Amino acid sequence: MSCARVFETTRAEGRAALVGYLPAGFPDKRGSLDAVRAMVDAGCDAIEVGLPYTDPVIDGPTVQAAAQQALDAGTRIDDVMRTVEAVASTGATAVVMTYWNPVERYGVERFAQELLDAGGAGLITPDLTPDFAPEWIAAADARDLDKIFLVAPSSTDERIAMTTAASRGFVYATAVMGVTGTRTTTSDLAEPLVARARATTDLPIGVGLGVSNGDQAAEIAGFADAVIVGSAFCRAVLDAPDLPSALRGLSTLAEDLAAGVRRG
Amino acid sequence: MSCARVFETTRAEGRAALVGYLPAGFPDKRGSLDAVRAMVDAGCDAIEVGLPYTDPVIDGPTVQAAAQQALDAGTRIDDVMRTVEAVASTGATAVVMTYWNPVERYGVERFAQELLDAGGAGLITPDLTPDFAPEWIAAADARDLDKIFLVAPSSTDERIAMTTAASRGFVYATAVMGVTGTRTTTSDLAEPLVARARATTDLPIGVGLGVSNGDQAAEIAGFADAVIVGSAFCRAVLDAPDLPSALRGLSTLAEDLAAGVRRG
Amino acid sequence: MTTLDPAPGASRFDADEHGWFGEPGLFGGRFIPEALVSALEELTDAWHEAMADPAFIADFEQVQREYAGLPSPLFHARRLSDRVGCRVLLKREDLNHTGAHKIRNVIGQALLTRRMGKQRVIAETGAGQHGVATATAAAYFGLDCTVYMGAVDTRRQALNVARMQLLGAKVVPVDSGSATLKDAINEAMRDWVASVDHTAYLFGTAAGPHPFPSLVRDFVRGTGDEARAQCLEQYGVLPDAIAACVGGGSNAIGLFTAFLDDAEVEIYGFEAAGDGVDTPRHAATIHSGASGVLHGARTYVLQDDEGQTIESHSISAGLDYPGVGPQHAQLAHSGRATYLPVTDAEAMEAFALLARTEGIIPAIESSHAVAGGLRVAERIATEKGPEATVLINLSGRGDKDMGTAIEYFGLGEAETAGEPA
Amino acid sequence: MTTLDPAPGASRFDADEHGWFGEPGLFGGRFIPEALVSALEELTDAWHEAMADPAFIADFEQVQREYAGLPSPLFHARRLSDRVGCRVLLKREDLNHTGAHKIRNVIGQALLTRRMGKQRVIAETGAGQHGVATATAAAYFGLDCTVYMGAVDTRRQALNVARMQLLGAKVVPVDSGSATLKDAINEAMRDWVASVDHTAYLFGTAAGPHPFPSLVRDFVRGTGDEARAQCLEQYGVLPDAIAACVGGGSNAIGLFTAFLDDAEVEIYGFEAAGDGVDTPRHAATIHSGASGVLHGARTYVLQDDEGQTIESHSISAGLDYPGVGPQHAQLAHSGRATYLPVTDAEAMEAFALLARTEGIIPAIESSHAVAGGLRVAERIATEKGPEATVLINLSGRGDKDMGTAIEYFGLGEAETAGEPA
Ligand SMILES: Cc1ncc(COP(=O)(O)O)c(C=O)c1O
Ligand SMILES: Cc1ncc(COP(=O)(O)O)c(C=O)c1O
Repeated sequence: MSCARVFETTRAEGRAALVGYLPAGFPDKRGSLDAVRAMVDAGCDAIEVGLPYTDPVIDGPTVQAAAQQALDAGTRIDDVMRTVEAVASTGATAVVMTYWNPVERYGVERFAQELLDAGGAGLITPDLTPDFAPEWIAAADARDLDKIFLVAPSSTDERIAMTTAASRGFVYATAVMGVTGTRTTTSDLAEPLVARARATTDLPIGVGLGVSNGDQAAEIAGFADAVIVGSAFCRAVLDAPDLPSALRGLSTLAEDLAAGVRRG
Repeated sequence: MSCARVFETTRAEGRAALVGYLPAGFPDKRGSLDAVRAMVDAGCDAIEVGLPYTDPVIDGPTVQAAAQQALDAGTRIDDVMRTVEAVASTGATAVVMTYWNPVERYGVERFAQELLDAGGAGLITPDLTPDFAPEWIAAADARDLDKIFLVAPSSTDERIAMTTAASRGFVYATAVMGVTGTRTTTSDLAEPLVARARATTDLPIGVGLGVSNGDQAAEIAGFADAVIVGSAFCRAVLDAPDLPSALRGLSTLAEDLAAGVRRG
Repeated sequence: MTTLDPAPGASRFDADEHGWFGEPGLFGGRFIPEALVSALEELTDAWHEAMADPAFIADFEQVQREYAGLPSPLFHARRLSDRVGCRVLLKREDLNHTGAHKIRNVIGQALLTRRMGKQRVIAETGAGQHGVATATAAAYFGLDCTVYMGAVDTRRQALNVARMQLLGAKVVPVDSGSATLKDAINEAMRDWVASVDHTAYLFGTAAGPHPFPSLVRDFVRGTGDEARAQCLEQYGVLPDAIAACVGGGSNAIGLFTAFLDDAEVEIYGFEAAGDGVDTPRHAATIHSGASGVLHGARTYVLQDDEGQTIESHSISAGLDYPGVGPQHAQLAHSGRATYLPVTDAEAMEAFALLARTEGIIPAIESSHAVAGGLRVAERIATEKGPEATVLINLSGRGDKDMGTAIEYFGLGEAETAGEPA
Repeated sequence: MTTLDPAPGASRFDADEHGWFGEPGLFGGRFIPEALVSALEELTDAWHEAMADPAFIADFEQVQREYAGLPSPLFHARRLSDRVGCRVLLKREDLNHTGAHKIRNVIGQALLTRRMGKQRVIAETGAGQHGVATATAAAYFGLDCTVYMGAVDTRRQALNVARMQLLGAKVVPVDSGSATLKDAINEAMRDWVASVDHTAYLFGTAAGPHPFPSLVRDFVRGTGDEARAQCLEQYGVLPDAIAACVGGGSNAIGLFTAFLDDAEVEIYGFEAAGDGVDTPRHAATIHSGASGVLHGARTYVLQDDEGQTIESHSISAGLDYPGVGPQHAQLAHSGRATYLPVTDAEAMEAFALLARTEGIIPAIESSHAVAGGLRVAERIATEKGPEATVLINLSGRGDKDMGTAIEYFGLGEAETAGEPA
C-alpha cells in the first residue's frame, strides 16, 4: 500500500500517522516478522523496514546494535522482502529504509521490482539525495514506488524545494542535527523545518529522530503529518529478555505513541 | 723496593721477572693482603696492585669482575696503600696499576707521597701517556718513583722512543692489540714490539696481556725481561669457592709461572 | 616547489562540479545524508576561494616550509639502484613533520577550517597516523580536536592514542561494527551531522564525498609537484615510472597528479594484498573489489553480493581499508595508472631491504610501494638499461611499525657479549 | 648553509693541536691507552685533510641535503611566543632523518671512515639514538657495524635494539659496571683497542679524547651555522639568546659554535637536574661535578672524593651521562656560556607544553632546552620587550620517549564514547 493511502486515512481522522522503524531480521529472522506485526496491531500506520548494513553512517548506537544483531543473524535482502510482505499482509504500509550501496549492488531495477512484488510502498534513502539518485528515481517512477528523501535543518530553501519536488509518498524531516537516538525533549529545529518544507510541497511531512514516548509524539503531531519512531522500538526489543516480552514492549510503546499522535 | 732492584736480581739469575697483578680489595679487603703475600711466596718478583676503578677502559671482563668485587667491598685508596705495604713488607716490589682519574682527584702529589710512604715503587698508568703526564712525571721524579708507561704494537717508533725515554723502572709492552684477558697462544706481536722498544732504551721490557700458564710465560721470558700476568690470577680467585682455596690456586699458578720464567 | 595549482578543475583528470571523475555517475559523487550537504557545499566554496587566494597559498606554503619541513628531499638510493640495475629515487615524505605525507593534508584543511571561522575539528583514524597529524595541526592552530578511532585500534595502537592526547586531542574509541577504521569514519560522520555548524571534518585521505577527493588531492599534490621538479633539476629527466602505495589513496594521488599529463611516465599504485588476493585476507580494493558506494563516493569497494562491506586485512594499518579514493578508481578504469597487489610478505621483505641497504626504515605502507616499485624497476632496467629512472614515494617512516617488525622478524634481543677470545 | 668551516682551528674557542681548550692542561687533551694513540692521530690527520678537501665537503653536504633532509627549518613558535612575551624560534632538528641532530655527526664520521679505507664501525649508545644513527650511516655507506649498549639499556630500549638490527648492525649488550652508557663507552674502547687497524670508532657526542670533541663539533656545527643564517634572513636580527640541552654536548656545541664570536648573543646550556641538584639523582655535570678525567678527556665529571665516577640520573637517557664535552667545560669556566640545571619535572612540563601549544612532541632531552629556554625568554621579554628573540635547539623528536610520557602522564587509555545525548 502506498504512503499516500496512509495519509488519506490519517488526514481523514485529523491526526498524524505513526511510522515505526525496525530492522529486518531483528531480533532474529522469524522474530522480526512477529515484531512488525505487533507494531502494526498496536497502532503503527506504517513500518519502516530497515535493511541492516555494515556501515550505517546516520544511525545512533541503538539502531546500530539492532542492525548488527540482524546482520549477525544472517539477514539478507530476501529477509527484508519477507518482512515487507509480513507488514503488507496486515494491510499496513511498508517502506524500506536502506543505505544506498546494497540497492546499487543488488541492482536498482531488480531491487525495485522485488520491493514492489513484496507489496512495499517505496524506499527511504538516508544517504542518497535526489541529485545523486537518477537510477533510483527512474526505477521508482517506472513502478510508482514512493521516494522518500530527507530534508534537514541545515538544508537551504533551494535544496528543500529540490528534495520535496523529487519526493513521492512523504518527505522525511530530520528533526535534530544529529544521528538517530532517543532524546528527552524534541528539538525546536523540527517545527521550522516542517514549515519550510510545507512551503514547497503538498506532500505530507514526517518527522523523525529522537521520539521516544507519547508526549513527544503528541508534540510533533501538532505540526507534522507523521511521527517516525526508530530507536525507541529497537531499545524496547534490546532491553527485553525474550521474544514474548519484546513483543509486549513493542505493543506498549506503539500504543503510547499511537495515543500521542491522536492527542497532537 | 724499586723495580730496578728486581731486574738486577733477575738479570743476575739469567731469567725474566714474574709480575703478578691483583686488584686491591679483591676478593675482599683482608683477603687481598693474604693473596698478594701468597703470590710473592709462590714466586712473583713483583706485584701490580690494581686500584679498582669504575671505568676500567682497558680491562677485560675477568679483571673488570675482580675490580668490581673490590669496589663493591668498599675498597678505597687507603686499602690500596695498605696492600702495597703488605707486598713491600715481604721484600717484593709493589707497583700500583691505576687509571688516571683517581690519582688526579686524590691529588697527584699526595698520592705520590703516600705511595712512597707505603713502600711502593711506582705507578703503571694504562690511560696516561707521557705527553699528557707532566704532573705525574714531576711528582714521580721528585720522589724517584718508577713511571711505567705502556707501548703498543700500533705505537710509532717515535712514540716508542718518547715513551721509553719518559719511563723509569721498566717499560710495559702490551703484547696483543686488545684488552686484558687470558689467551691460549701468545701473540706474535709481542716479540717485534719488545725489539722495537729495546732499540730505544736499556730499561727492562715487561710483556703483559694474555699469559695464563708456565709455557706461555717461558715463551715470553725468551725475549722479555718481565712476564706480567693479571687475568689468570684474577680467574684463579674468582673460580675458587673460598679464600683458602683461592690462595692455593694463586700459589699453584704462581709456581707454574715462576717455573716458566726460569725455563724461558 | 610546493606551489598549489591555483586553478583546480583545469585538467581532464579533475572531477566535475558534482565530484564525478571520468564521466557523470562513473566514480566519485556525493552519497551522504542531506544534513551534511550544506557543510560540504560550504567547504567546496571555501576551498575554491582559498585556492584562488594568494594569501592563503602563501600561508600554506610558509607553514609547510617552516613547520612541516617541506619540500621533502628526492633521494637517489644508490645501493638499491645497483641492485635493480637502474636509478631508483625515493621521495622522502618520511622526513616530514609527524613522519608522513599526511601533514600536508591536515595543514591545508586546518587552514581552511580557520578560514571558515570554525573552532573545532574531528577526524577518523585507523592506526592513528591521520589522528596524530590532525591533532598536530589542531594544536598548531589552536583548534579543539576530537579523533574517532576503532576500539580495536585504540587498544593495539596505545602509543598513538597517547600521542594524540599529548597534543591535546580527545580520542573516542568506536565500538560499533568491526571497531576499526571504517567504523571510525562512520562515527566521525555521525558527530559531524550533529556538529556541522561549528565543526570541520578533516578527512584523512583522498576519498569520501566531493569535495574531499579533490580537496585532499590539492593539498597533497605538492609531493608530486616537488618530485617532478626535483627530478628534472637533479637528473635532467622525467622518471620512466612512478610508484606509490594505495590505501585511501592520498599519498598516491599526491605523487601522481603532477605526472598525469606526462604520457611517457608509467604510473603504478600498489595495493595491500595481505595474505594474497586469492585468499579472503587482503585489502586490494581495485584489484578485487566491485564498483559501489562507500563513505560517500562511488568507487571500488570490497563487498559481498548484497553490498555489505567486507573487512579488509593488511599488515599495514594505513592500507587496511575496503574502499579507495574515486579518482584512483577512474585512473584504473581508464588505464592511465596500473594498480597491482603486494602481499604482506613482499612488503616486509622490502621493509627490511630498505633498512639494510639504505639506512631508512620505511612505514610498512610505503614498503608496499618499495616492493612494487623495485619490481617495476627491474623490468624497466631490462628494457631500457641503467639510465632508466623509477621514482617511488616513501610516504612515511616506520617508527610506528617497529612493534610489527619485531614480531614479524623476531627482533629486539641483543646478542650476548662473550669473553673476548 | 651547511657549509663546513674549511679552516678548523681558526677561532680562539678552538682546541690547540693537543686538544686542549682554553689553555694547555685545562680541559680536553687525550687520556687514553697508548694502543689507541696512532688511531687517533690517523683520525686527526684524516679529519684535517677532509675538512680542507672541497670534494669531501661537497659529499658531506649532498648526503646531508638529500639523505638527512638538511638544512632543518627554523620555526617561529607563535603560540609559545605569545605565552612568554617575545619571539621564540625553534631549530627543527627533530625533522632530520632518524629524528635528531645526531645524523649530522654520523654522516661526517662515516664519510671519514670510508675516506680512511676502513670497513667497520663501532659505536656506544645509551638509549639507542646514537646507535640507530650509526647503524643508519653504516647501512647507507655499506659498512659493518657493531653497537655496544649497556645491558640495562638493551632491556629498556628493545625498540631501538630492533631498529639497529633491522639496519643490519650487531648490538652487543654490556654487563659490566652500571651496565649503561658509560660502560658501553668503555666496552667500545676495548673493542677499538683490539680492532683499530680496520675499525673506526664513531663517537656519539662532542666529548672523549682529542680529536673527537673538535671533529664532532665540525660535523654538527651546521645546526648553528644554518640557524644563524636563517635567523638573519627570516628576521633580520641575531637572537638575543640561544639555548640547547647538554648531555655529552654535541647538539649544544653544534648550535653554539656559530654564535661564539657574537658577543651580544647570550648562550645557555641546560643540564639534566633529574630529581634536583640538591639530591643525589641528577646529571648536572658542570653544575655539580669536579674537574677530572673521564673517557679520554679532562672535563667536569660527577665523581666522588677519590675519583670514582658517580652514576648519573635523568629521565632523558640522552642526558644521563656523568661527563660532558671538554669545550663546554671551558665555555663554562670562561663564562662565555652559562650552564643551568633543569629538573625532570620541568622538562616534562615543557614536553607537554610544546606538544599542546605547537603540535610538536620533542625529545625529552630537547625538552630540557625548551624549559630552560622559555625561562630565559620570559626574563629577556621583561628586559627587552616583544621584539627580543630567543632561539632554542630542538635537538630531536619525542617518538622514542612516548613510553616514558605514557608512564609519567598516565596516558594511552582512550575515553569511552557514550550514547550521543
Ligand atoms: C605512511 C603512510 N603511507 C600511506 C598511507 C595510506 O594512506 P593513503 O593511501 O591515503 O596515502 C598511510 C595511512 O595511514 C600512511 O601512514
Ligand atoms: C635528541 C637528543 N638531544 C640531545 C642528546 C644529548 O646528546 P648531546 O649532548 O651530545 O647533544 C641526545 C642523545 O641521545 C638526543 O637524542
